[in-house]
Amino acid sequence: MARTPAPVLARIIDSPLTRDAERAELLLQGWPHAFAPAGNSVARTVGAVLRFEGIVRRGEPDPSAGGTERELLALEYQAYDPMAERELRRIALDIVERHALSSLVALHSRGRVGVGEVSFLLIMESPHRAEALAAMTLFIDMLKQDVPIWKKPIWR
Amino acid sequence: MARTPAPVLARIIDSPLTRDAERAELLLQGWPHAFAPAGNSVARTVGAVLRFEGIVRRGEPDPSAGGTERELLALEYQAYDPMAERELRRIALDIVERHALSSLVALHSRGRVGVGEVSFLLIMESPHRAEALAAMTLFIDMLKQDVPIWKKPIWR
Amino acid sequence: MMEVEVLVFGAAAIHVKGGNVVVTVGDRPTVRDVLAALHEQHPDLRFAMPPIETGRLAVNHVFATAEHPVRAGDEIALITLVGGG
Amino acid sequence: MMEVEVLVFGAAAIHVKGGNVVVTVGDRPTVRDVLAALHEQHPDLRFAMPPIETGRLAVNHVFATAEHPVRAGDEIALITLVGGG
Repeated sequence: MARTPAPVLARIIDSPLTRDAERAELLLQGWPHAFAPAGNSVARTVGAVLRFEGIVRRGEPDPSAGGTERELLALEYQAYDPMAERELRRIALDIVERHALSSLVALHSRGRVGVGEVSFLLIMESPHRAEALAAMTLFIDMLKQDVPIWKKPIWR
Repeated sequence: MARTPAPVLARIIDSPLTRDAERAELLLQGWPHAFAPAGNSVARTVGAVLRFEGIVRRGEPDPSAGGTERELLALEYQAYDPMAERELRRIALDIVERHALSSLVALHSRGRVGVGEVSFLLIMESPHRAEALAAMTLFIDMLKQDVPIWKKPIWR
Repeated sequence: MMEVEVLVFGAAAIHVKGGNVVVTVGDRPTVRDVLAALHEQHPDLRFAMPPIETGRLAVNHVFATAEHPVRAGDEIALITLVGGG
Repeated sequence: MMEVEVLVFGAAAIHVKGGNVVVTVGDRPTVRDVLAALHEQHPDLRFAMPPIETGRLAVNHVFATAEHPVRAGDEIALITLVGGG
Protein backbone atom coordinates (compact mmCIF):
# COMPACT_ATOMS: atom_id res chain seq x y z
CA MET A 1 0.00 0.00 0.00
CA ALA A 2 1.33 3.45 -0.90
CA ARG A 3 1.94 5.43 2.27
CA THR A 4 1.86 9.17 2.70
CA PRO A 5 5.43 10.17 3.60
CA ALA A 6 5.75 10.35 7.38
CA PRO A 7 6.39 13.88 8.66
CA VAL A 8 10.05 14.42 9.55
CA LEU A 9 11.59 17.44 11.21
CA ALA A 10 15.36 17.65 11.83
CA ARG A 11 16.80 20.96 12.91
CA ILE A 12 19.72 22.60 14.70
CA ILE A 13 18.39 25.28 17.04
CA ASP A 14 20.28 28.25 18.51
CA SER A 15 19.10 27.73 22.09
CA PRO A 16 18.58 25.12 24.76
CA LEU A 17 15.52 22.99 24.00
CA THR A 18 13.07 24.34 26.53
CA ARG A 19 9.41 23.45 26.11
CA ASP A 20 8.81 26.93 24.72
CA ALA A 21 11.66 26.61 22.21
CA GLU A 22 10.35 23.21 21.14
CA ARG A 23 6.80 24.48 20.71
CA ALA A 24 7.94 27.58 18.84
CA GLU A 25 10.02 25.48 16.45
CA LEU A 26 7.24 22.99 15.74
CA LEU A 27 4.81 25.83 15.14
CA LEU A 28 7.26 27.70 12.91
CA GLN A 29 7.84 24.60 10.83
CA GLY A 30 4.14 23.94 10.43
CA TRP A 31 4.41 20.65 12.26
CA PRO A 32 1.03 18.90 11.98
CA HIS A 33 0.46 18.18 15.65
CA ALA A 34 2.34 20.86 17.49
CA PHE A 35 -0.41 21.49 20.01
CA ALA A 36 -2.18 18.16 19.96
CA PRO A 37 -1.55 15.54 22.60
CA ALA A 38 0.85 12.96 21.29
CA GLY A 39 -1.71 10.32 20.36
CA ASN A 40 -4.10 12.54 18.48
CA SER A 41 -2.51 12.32 15.10
CA VAL A 42 -5.14 12.26 12.40
CA ALA A 43 -4.73 8.69 11.22
CA ARG A 44 -4.98 7.15 14.70
CA THR A 45 -2.68 4.37 13.67
CA VAL A 46 -0.03 5.40 16.18
CA GLY A 47 0.34 2.97 19.09
CA ALA A 48 3.53 4.30 20.65
CA VAL A 49 5.11 7.68 21.21
CA LEU A 50 8.68 7.73 22.43
CA ARG A 51 10.43 10.89 23.56
CA PHE A 52 14.11 11.24 24.45
CA GLU A 53 15.73 14.28 26.03
CA GLY A 54 19.49 14.57 26.32
CA ILE A 55 20.39 16.81 29.23
CA VAL A 56 23.65 18.51 30.22
CA ARG A 57 24.84 16.89 33.43
CA ARG A 58 26.65 18.65 36.26
CA GLY A 59 29.89 16.71 35.79
CA GLU A 60 32.02 15.86 32.77
CA PRO A 61 35.37 14.09 32.58
CA ASP A 62 38.15 16.64 32.07
CA PRO A 63 40.73 15.27 29.58
CA SER A 64 43.30 17.87 30.70
CA ALA A 65 42.96 16.48 34.25
CA GLY A 66 43.43 12.84 33.30
CA GLY A 67 39.72 12.29 32.73
CA THR A 68 38.57 12.89 36.30
CA GLU A 69 35.08 14.34 36.60
CA ARG A 70 34.87 18.10 36.99
CA GLU A 71 31.97 20.50 37.64
CA LEU A 72 30.40 22.19 34.65
CA LEU A 73 28.51 25.42 34.19
CA ALA A 74 27.46 24.61 30.66
CA LEU A 75 28.40 22.96 27.40
CA GLU A 76 29.02 25.05 24.30
CA TYR A 77 27.84 23.12 21.22
CA GLN A 78 29.57 23.88 17.93
CA ALA A 79 28.06 22.63 14.67
CA TYR A 80 29.67 22.36 11.24
CA ASP A 81 27.11 24.18 9.08
CA PRO A 82 25.24 23.25 6.99
CA MET A 83 26.48 19.68 7.24
CA ALA A 84 25.28 19.07 10.81
CA GLU A 85 21.64 19.73 10.03
CA ARG A 86 21.92 17.90 6.73
CA GLU A 87 23.30 14.77 8.44
CA LEU A 88 20.67 14.99 11.17
CA ARG A 89 18.02 15.06 8.47
CA ARG A 90 19.61 12.25 6.46
CA ILE A 91 19.62 9.99 9.52
CA ALA A 92 16.04 10.96 10.38
CA LEU A 93 14.76 10.11 6.88
CA ASP A 94 16.73 6.88 6.82
CA ILE A 95 15.37 5.72 10.16
CA VAL A 96 11.77 6.71 9.50
CA GLU A 97 11.89 4.65 6.32
CA ARG A 98 13.75 1.70 7.80
CA HIS A 99 11.50 1.34 10.86
CA ALA A 100 8.27 2.50 9.19
CA LEU A 101 7.76 5.21 11.80
CA SER A 102 4.71 7.47 11.69
CA SER A 103 6.69 10.63 12.42
CA LEU A 104 10.00 11.87 13.74
CA VAL A 105 11.23 15.12 15.31
CA ALA A 106 14.96 15.59 16.02
CA LEU A 107 16.18 18.90 17.41
CA HIS A 108 19.72 19.63 18.52
CA SER A 109 21.02 22.78 20.21
CA ARG A 110 23.86 24.93 18.95
CA GLY A 111 25.63 27.29 21.36
CA ARG A 112 25.52 27.36 25.13
CA VAL A 113 23.37 24.86 27.04
CA GLY A 114 23.49 25.09 30.82
CA VAL A 115 23.62 22.21 33.28
CA GLY A 116 20.13 20.71 33.60
CA GLU A 117 19.01 22.03 30.22
CA VAL A 118 18.08 19.92 27.19
CA SER A 119 20.54 19.85 24.27
CA PHE A 120 18.92 17.13 22.19
CA LEU A 121 15.31 16.12 21.68
CA LEU A 122 14.03 13.13 19.74
CA ILE A 123 10.33 12.25 19.37
CA MET A 124 9.10 9.26 17.44
CA GLU A 125 5.59 8.04 16.69
CA SER A 126 5.16 4.48 15.56
CA PRO A 127 2.36 1.93 15.11
CA HIS A 128 4.08 -0.41 17.57
CA ARG A 129 6.51 0.11 20.43
CA ALA A 130 9.23 -2.30 19.32
CA GLU A 131 10.06 -0.31 16.18
CA ALA A 132 10.19 2.96 18.08
CA LEU A 133 12.55 1.57 20.73
CA ALA A 134 14.87 0.02 18.16
CA ALA A 135 14.77 3.16 16.02
CA MET A 136 15.61 5.39 18.95
CA THR A 137 18.68 3.41 19.95
CA LEU A 138 19.88 3.37 16.35
CA PHE A 139 19.22 7.08 15.84
CA ILE A 140 21.30 8.10 18.83
CA ASP A 141 24.14 5.77 17.81
CA MET A 142 24.16 7.26 14.31
CA LEU A 143 23.96 10.79 15.69
CA LYS A 144 27.04 10.16 17.79
CA GLN A 145 28.91 8.80 14.82
CA ASP A 146 27.94 11.07 11.95
CA VAL A 147 26.52 14.41 12.99
CA PRO A 148 29.32 17.03 13.09
CA ILE A 149 28.55 18.63 16.44
CA TRP A 150 31.16 19.14 19.13
CA LYS A 151 30.85 20.23 22.72
CA LYS A 152 33.22 22.51 24.60
CA PRO A 153 32.99 22.32 28.38
CA ILE A 154 32.59 25.56 30.29
CA TRP A 155 33.93 24.64 33.70
CA ARG A 156 32.59 26.06 36.91
CA MET B 1 28.68 5.28 47.62
CA ALA B 2 25.31 5.08 49.37
CA ARG B 3 22.61 6.48 47.14
CA THR B 4 19.34 8.08 48.13
CA PRO B 5 16.63 5.73 46.86
CA ALA B 6 15.44 6.89 43.43
CA PRO B 7 11.83 8.12 43.42
CA VAL B 8 9.47 5.51 41.99
CA LEU B 9 5.77 5.91 41.24
CA ALA B 10 3.71 3.00 39.90
CA ARG B 11 -0.06 3.36 39.79
CA ILE B 12 -3.22 2.11 38.12
CA ILE B 13 -5.42 5.11 37.26
CA ASP B 14 -9.17 5.13 36.58
CA SER B 15 -9.00 7.23 33.43
CA PRO B 16 -7.12 7.68 30.17
CA LEU B 17 -3.70 9.23 30.79
CA THR B 18 -4.30 12.74 29.55
CA ARG B 19 -1.72 15.40 30.41
CA ASP B 20 -4.11 16.69 33.07
CA ALA B 21 -4.58 13.23 34.58
CA GLU B 22 -0.81 12.71 34.61
CA ARG B 23 -0.16 16.05 36.26
CA ALA B 24 -2.93 15.55 38.82
CA GLU B 25 -1.57 12.12 39.75
CA LEU B 26 2.02 13.32 40.12
CA LEU B 27 0.87 16.24 42.26
CA LEU B 28 -1.37 14.04 44.38
CA GLN B 29 1.49 11.62 45.02
CA GLY B 30 3.86 14.42 45.99
CA TRP B 31 6.14 13.62 43.08
CA PRO B 32 9.28 15.74 43.45
CA HIS B 33 9.32 17.29 39.99
CA ALA B 34 5.71 17.31 38.88
CA PHE B 35 5.88 20.82 37.47
CA ALA B 36 9.58 21.08 36.70
CA PRO B 37 10.92 20.53 33.21
CA ALA B 38 12.36 17.07 32.92
CA GLY B 39 16.00 18.01 33.37
CA ASN B 40 15.63 20.17 36.41
CA SER B 41 15.88 17.51 39.03
CA VAL B 42 17.77 18.73 42.02
CA ALA B 43 20.89 16.60 41.72
CA ARG B 44 21.53 17.51 38.07
CA THR B 45 23.08 14.13 37.49
CA VAL B 46 20.38 13.17 35.00
CA GLY B 47 21.62 13.00 31.42
CA ALA B 48 18.65 11.32 29.76
CA VAL B 49 14.89 11.43 30.12
CA LEU B 50 12.91 8.84 28.23
CA ARG B 51 9.13 8.92 27.96
CA PHE B 52 6.91 6.25 26.46
CA GLU B 53 3.20 6.54 25.76
CA GLY B 54 1.15 3.55 24.75
CA ILE B 55 -1.86 4.65 22.73
CA VAL B 56 -5.05 2.85 21.71
CA ARG B 57 -4.96 2.40 17.94
CA ARG B 58 -7.94 2.52 15.62
CA GLY B 59 -7.69 -1.12 14.61
CA GLU B 60 -7.29 -4.37 16.56
CA PRO B 61 -7.27 -7.95 15.32
CA ASP B 62 -10.63 -9.57 16.09
CA PRO B 63 -10.11 -13.17 17.26
CA SER B 64 -13.78 -14.02 16.61
CA ALA B 65 -13.23 -12.96 12.97
CA GLY B 66 -10.12 -15.05 12.38
CA GLY B 67 -7.80 -12.29 13.54
CA THR B 68 -8.60 -9.77 10.80
CA GLU B 69 -8.29 -6.15 11.86
CA ARG B 70 -11.49 -4.43 12.91
CA GLU B 71 -12.32 -0.83 13.84
CA LEU B 72 -12.36 0.06 17.51
CA LEU B 73 -14.13 2.71 19.52
CA ALA B 74 -12.16 2.04 22.67
CA LEU B 75 -10.45 -0.57 24.81
CA GLU B 76 -11.81 -1.43 28.23
CA TYR B 77 -8.92 -2.27 30.58
CA GLN B 78 -9.65 -4.64 33.44
CA ALA B 79 -7.13 -5.00 36.28
CA TYR B 80 -6.88 -7.71 38.93
CA ASP B 81 -6.72 -5.62 42.10
CA PRO B 82 -4.60 -5.12 44.08
CA MET B 83 -2.18 -7.40 42.28
CA ALA B 84 -1.91 -5.33 39.09
CA GLU B 85 -0.60 -2.24 40.86
CA ARG B 86 1.58 -4.36 43.12
CA GLU B 87 3.22 -6.09 40.14
CA LEU B 88 3.65 -2.78 38.34
CA ARG B 89 5.44 -1.45 41.40
CA ARG B 90 7.55 -4.58 41.84
CA ILE B 91 8.78 -4.32 38.25
CA ALA B 92 9.44 -0.59 38.64
CA LEU B 93 11.55 -1.08 41.77
CA ASP B 94 13.41 -4.00 40.23
CA ILE B 95 14.28 -2.06 37.08
CA VAL B 96 15.26 1.16 38.85
CA GLU B 97 17.67 -0.86 40.96
CA ARG B 98 19.01 -3.03 38.14
CA HIS B 99 19.67 -0.13 35.75
CA ALA B 100 20.57 2.46 38.40
CA LEU B 101 17.90 4.85 37.14
CA SER B 102 17.41 8.26 38.74
CA SER B 103 13.62 8.02 38.78
CA LEU B 104 10.71 6.11 37.28
CA VAL B 105 7.01 6.83 36.77
CA ALA B 106 4.71 4.09 35.46
CA LEU B 107 0.99 4.77 35.13
CA HIS B 108 -1.55 2.41 33.58
CA SER B 109 -5.21 3.08 32.90
CA ARG B 110 -8.11 1.01 34.20
CA GLY B 111 -11.50 1.24 32.46
CA ARG B 112 -12.36 2.72 29.10
CA VAL B 113 -9.64 4.31 26.95
CA GLY B 114 -10.74 5.66 23.59
CA VAL B 115 -8.89 5.38 20.29
CA GLY B 116 -6.04 7.92 20.25
CA GLU B 117 -5.90 8.14 24.04
CA VAL B 118 -2.98 7.05 26.21
CA SER B 119 -3.40 3.87 28.27
CA PHE B 120 0.16 3.49 29.53
CA LEU B 121 2.81 6.02 30.44
CA LEU B 122 6.40 5.31 31.41
CA ILE B 123 8.96 8.00 32.26
CA MET B 124 12.55 7.25 33.20
CA GLU B 125 15.39 9.52 34.24
CA SER B 126 18.90 8.16 34.06
CA PRO B 127 22.48 9.44 34.17
CA HIS B 128 23.13 7.99 30.71
CA ARG B 129 20.90 7.15 27.77
CA ALA B 130 21.93 3.51 27.28
CA GLU B 131 20.57 2.41 30.66
CA ALA B 132 17.28 4.20 30.09
CA LEU B 133 16.77 2.63 26.67
CA ALA B 134 17.59 -0.86 27.91
CA ALA B 135 15.43 -0.38 31.01
CA MET B 136 12.46 0.80 28.98
CA THR B 137 12.50 -2.22 26.66
CA LEU B 138 12.78 -4.55 29.64
CA PHE B 139 10.03 -2.78 31.59
CA ILE B 140 7.52 -3.10 28.77
CA ASP B 141 8.42 -6.77 28.22
CA MET B 142 7.91 -7.49 31.93
CA LEU B 143 4.68 -5.51 32.00
CA LYS B 144 3.28 -7.62 29.18
CA GLN B 145 4.27 -10.80 30.94
CA ASP B 146 3.43 -10.16 34.58
CA VAL B 147 0.99 -7.32 35.17
CA PRO B 148 -2.56 -8.72 35.38
CA ILE B 149 -4.33 -6.27 33.12
CA TRP B 150 -6.60 -7.33 30.28
CA LYS B 151 -8.20 -5.38 27.50
CA LYS B 152 -11.68 -5.87 26.09
CA PRO B 153 -12.27 -4.38 22.65
CA ILE B 154 -15.28 -2.14 22.19
CA TRP B 155 -15.90 -2.39 18.45
CA ARG B 156 -17.23 0.43 16.39
CA MET C 1 -10.03 -34.00 48.95
CA MET C 2 -10.57 -30.25 48.76
CA GLU C 3 -12.18 -27.76 46.42
CA VAL C 4 -10.16 -24.80 45.18
CA GLU C 5 -11.70 -21.79 43.52
CA VAL C 6 -9.55 -20.25 40.76
CA LEU C 7 -10.18 -16.72 39.44
CA VAL C 8 -10.02 -16.45 35.66
CA PHE C 9 -9.57 -13.25 33.60
CA GLY C 10 -9.34 -11.89 30.11
CA ALA C 11 -9.71 -14.16 27.10
CA ALA C 12 -9.82 -17.23 29.37
CA ALA C 13 -12.85 -15.78 31.20
CA ILE C 14 -14.99 -15.86 28.04
CA HIS C 15 -15.45 -19.59 28.58
CA VAL C 16 -16.32 -19.20 32.24
CA LYS C 17 -19.38 -17.99 34.14
CA GLY C 18 -18.85 -15.60 37.04
CA GLY C 19 -15.12 -15.15 36.54
CA ASN C 20 -14.02 -18.30 38.38
CA VAL C 21 -13.87 -22.07 38.18
CA VAL C 22 -13.66 -24.71 40.88
CA VAL C 23 -11.31 -27.70 40.82
CA THR C 24 -11.13 -30.70 43.12
CA VAL C 25 -7.66 -31.62 44.37
CA GLY C 26 -6.14 -33.93 47.00
CA ASP C 27 -5.12 -32.78 50.47
CA ARG C 28 -2.12 -30.45 50.87
CA PRO C 29 -2.14 -29.43 47.22
CA THR C 30 0.55 -27.42 45.50
CA VAL C 31 0.27 -25.00 42.60
CA ARG C 32 1.26 -27.92 40.35
CA ASP C 33 -1.68 -29.97 41.63
CA VAL C 34 -4.10 -27.13 41.00
CA LEU C 35 -2.72 -26.62 37.48
CA ALA C 36 -3.00 -30.35 36.75
CA ALA C 37 -6.60 -30.32 37.98
CA LEU C 38 -7.37 -27.27 35.83
CA HIS C 39 -6.01 -29.06 32.77
CA GLU C 40 -8.07 -32.16 33.54
CA GLN C 41 -11.29 -30.68 34.84
CA HIS C 42 -11.46 -27.56 32.61
CA PRO C 43 -10.11 -28.53 29.20
CA ASP C 44 -11.86 -25.44 27.71
CA LEU C 45 -9.29 -23.28 29.45
CA ARG C 46 -6.27 -25.21 28.21
CA PHE C 47 -5.55 -22.63 25.48
CA ALA C 48 -4.90 -20.06 28.18
CA MET C 49 -3.13 -22.30 30.69
CA PRO C 50 0.57 -22.48 31.55
CA PRO C 51 2.27 -25.92 31.47
CA ILE C 52 1.69 -28.02 34.59
CA GLU C 53 5.38 -28.49 35.39
CA THR C 54 6.71 -24.98 34.81
CA GLY C 55 3.55 -22.92 35.16
CA ARG C 56 2.64 -20.44 37.82
CA LEU C 57 -0.52 -19.19 39.44
CA ALA C 58 -1.05 -16.14 41.58
CA VAL C 59 -1.53 -17.09 45.22
CA ASN C 60 -2.80 -14.21 47.33
CA HIS C 61 -1.78 -11.70 44.65
CA VAL C 62 1.79 -12.94 44.28
CA PHE C 63 3.08 -15.23 41.54
CA ALA C 64 3.82 -18.70 42.92
CA THR C 65 5.62 -21.52 41.11
CA ALA C 66 4.83 -25.25 40.91
CA GLU C 67 6.02 -26.29 44.41
CA HIS C 68 4.13 -23.59 46.27
CA PRO C 69 1.51 -25.01 48.70
CA VAL C 70 -2.13 -23.98 48.29
CA ARG C 71 -4.13 -23.64 51.49
CA ALA C 72 -7.83 -23.26 52.22
CA GLY C 73 -8.75 -19.59 52.00
CA ASP C 74 -5.94 -18.65 49.61
CA GLU C 75 -6.98 -16.46 46.71
CA ILE C 76 -5.86 -18.33 43.59
CA ALA C 77 -5.81 -16.71 40.12
CA LEU C 78 -4.94 -17.93 36.64
CA ILE C 79 -3.01 -15.06 35.05
CA THR C 80 -2.13 -15.54 31.42
CA LEU C 81 -2.45 -13.71 28.14
CA VAL C 82 -2.28 -10.32 29.83
CA GLY C 83 -2.76 -7.31 27.60
CA GLY C 84 -1.53 -4.18 29.33
CA GLY C 85 0.54 -1.43 27.76
CA MET D 1 51.41 18.96 -6.63
CA MET D 2 48.48 20.74 -5.00
CA GLU D 3 47.62 22.20 -1.59
CA VAL D 4 44.44 21.11 0.14
CA GLU D 5 42.93 22.94 3.09
CA VAL D 6 41.24 20.68 5.64
CA LEU D 7 38.80 22.03 8.25
CA VAL D 8 39.35 20.64 11.72
CA PHE D 9 36.88 20.70 14.64
CA GLY D 10 36.39 19.76 18.25
CA ALA D 11 39.18 18.14 20.23
CA ALA D 12 41.36 17.92 17.10
CA ALA D 13 41.12 21.72 16.67
CA ILE D 14 42.88 22.37 19.99
CA HIS D 15 46.17 21.59 18.23
CA VAL D 16 45.41 23.81 15.27
CA LYS D 17 45.37 27.56 14.65
CA GLY D 18 42.41 29.04 12.77
CA GLY D 19 40.42 25.83 12.55
CA ASN D 20 42.18 24.38 9.51
CA VAL D 21 45.41 22.77 8.29
CA VAL D 22 46.96 22.60 4.85
CA VAL D 23 48.43 19.45 3.26
CA THR D 24 50.40 19.01 0.07
CA VAL D 25 49.27 16.15 -2.17
CA GLY D 26 49.97 14.96 -5.74
CA ASP D 27 47.73 15.77 -8.69
CA ARG D 28 44.23 14.18 -8.87
CA PRO D 29 44.20 13.26 -5.20
CA THR D 30 41.59 11.08 -3.52
CA VAL D 31 40.31 11.17 0.06
CA ARG D 32 42.87 8.43 0.79
CA ASP D 33 45.71 10.64 -0.44
CA VAL D 34 44.54 13.55 1.72
CA LEU D 35 44.25 11.27 4.77
CA ALA D 36 47.75 9.88 4.13
CA ALA D 37 49.11 13.42 3.83
CA LEU D 38 47.35 14.44 7.06
CA HIS D 39 48.94 11.50 8.89
CA GLU D 40 52.37 12.38 7.53
CA GLN D 41 52.33 16.16 7.61
CA HIS D 42 50.23 16.68 10.80
CA PRO D 43 51.20 13.94 13.23
CA ASP D 44 49.71 16.03 16.09
CA LEU D 45 46.25 15.25 14.72
CA ARG D 46 46.77 11.51 14.48
CA PHE D 47 44.86 10.86 17.71
CA ALA D 48 41.74 12.23 16.03
CA MET D 49 42.26 10.81 12.56
CA PRO D 50 40.51 7.88 10.88
CA PRO D 51 42.66 5.11 9.34
CA ILE D 52 44.04 5.96 5.89
CA GLU D 53 42.55 2.92 4.18
CA THR D 54 39.07 2.86 5.65
CA GLY D 55 38.67 6.44 6.81
CA ARG D 56 36.36 9.10 5.50
CA LEU D 57 36.41 12.87 5.19
CA ALA D 58 33.55 15.23 4.47
CA VAL D 59 33.79 16.61 0.94
CA ASN D 60 31.43 19.52 0.36
CA HIS D 61 29.43 18.60 3.47
CA VAL D 62 28.89 14.96 2.55
CA PHE D 63 30.87 12.01 3.91
CA ALA D 64 33.18 10.59 1.24
CA THR D 65 35.17 7.35 1.43
CA ALA D 66 38.77 6.57 0.45
CA GLU D 67 38.32 6.44 -3.35
CA HIS D 68 36.46 9.73 -3.64
CA PRO D 69 38.35 12.33 -5.76
CA VAL D 70 39.26 15.66 -4.19
CA ARG D 71 39.19 18.68 -6.55
CA ALA D 72 40.44 22.24 -6.22
CA GLY D 73 37.79 24.32 -4.47
CA ASP D 74 36.21 21.39 -2.61
CA GLU D 75 35.45 22.02 1.05
CA ILE D 76 37.24 19.25 2.94
CA ALA D 77 36.61 18.56 6.64
CA LEU D 78 38.03 16.10 9.16
CA ILE D 79 35.04 14.96 11.20
CA THR D 80 35.84 12.70 14.11
CA LEU D 81 35.16 12.46 17.81
CA VAL D 82 31.81 14.18 17.49
CA GLY D 83 29.95 14.91 20.68
CA GLY D 84 26.31 15.64 19.98
CA GLY D 85 23.35 14.32 21.92
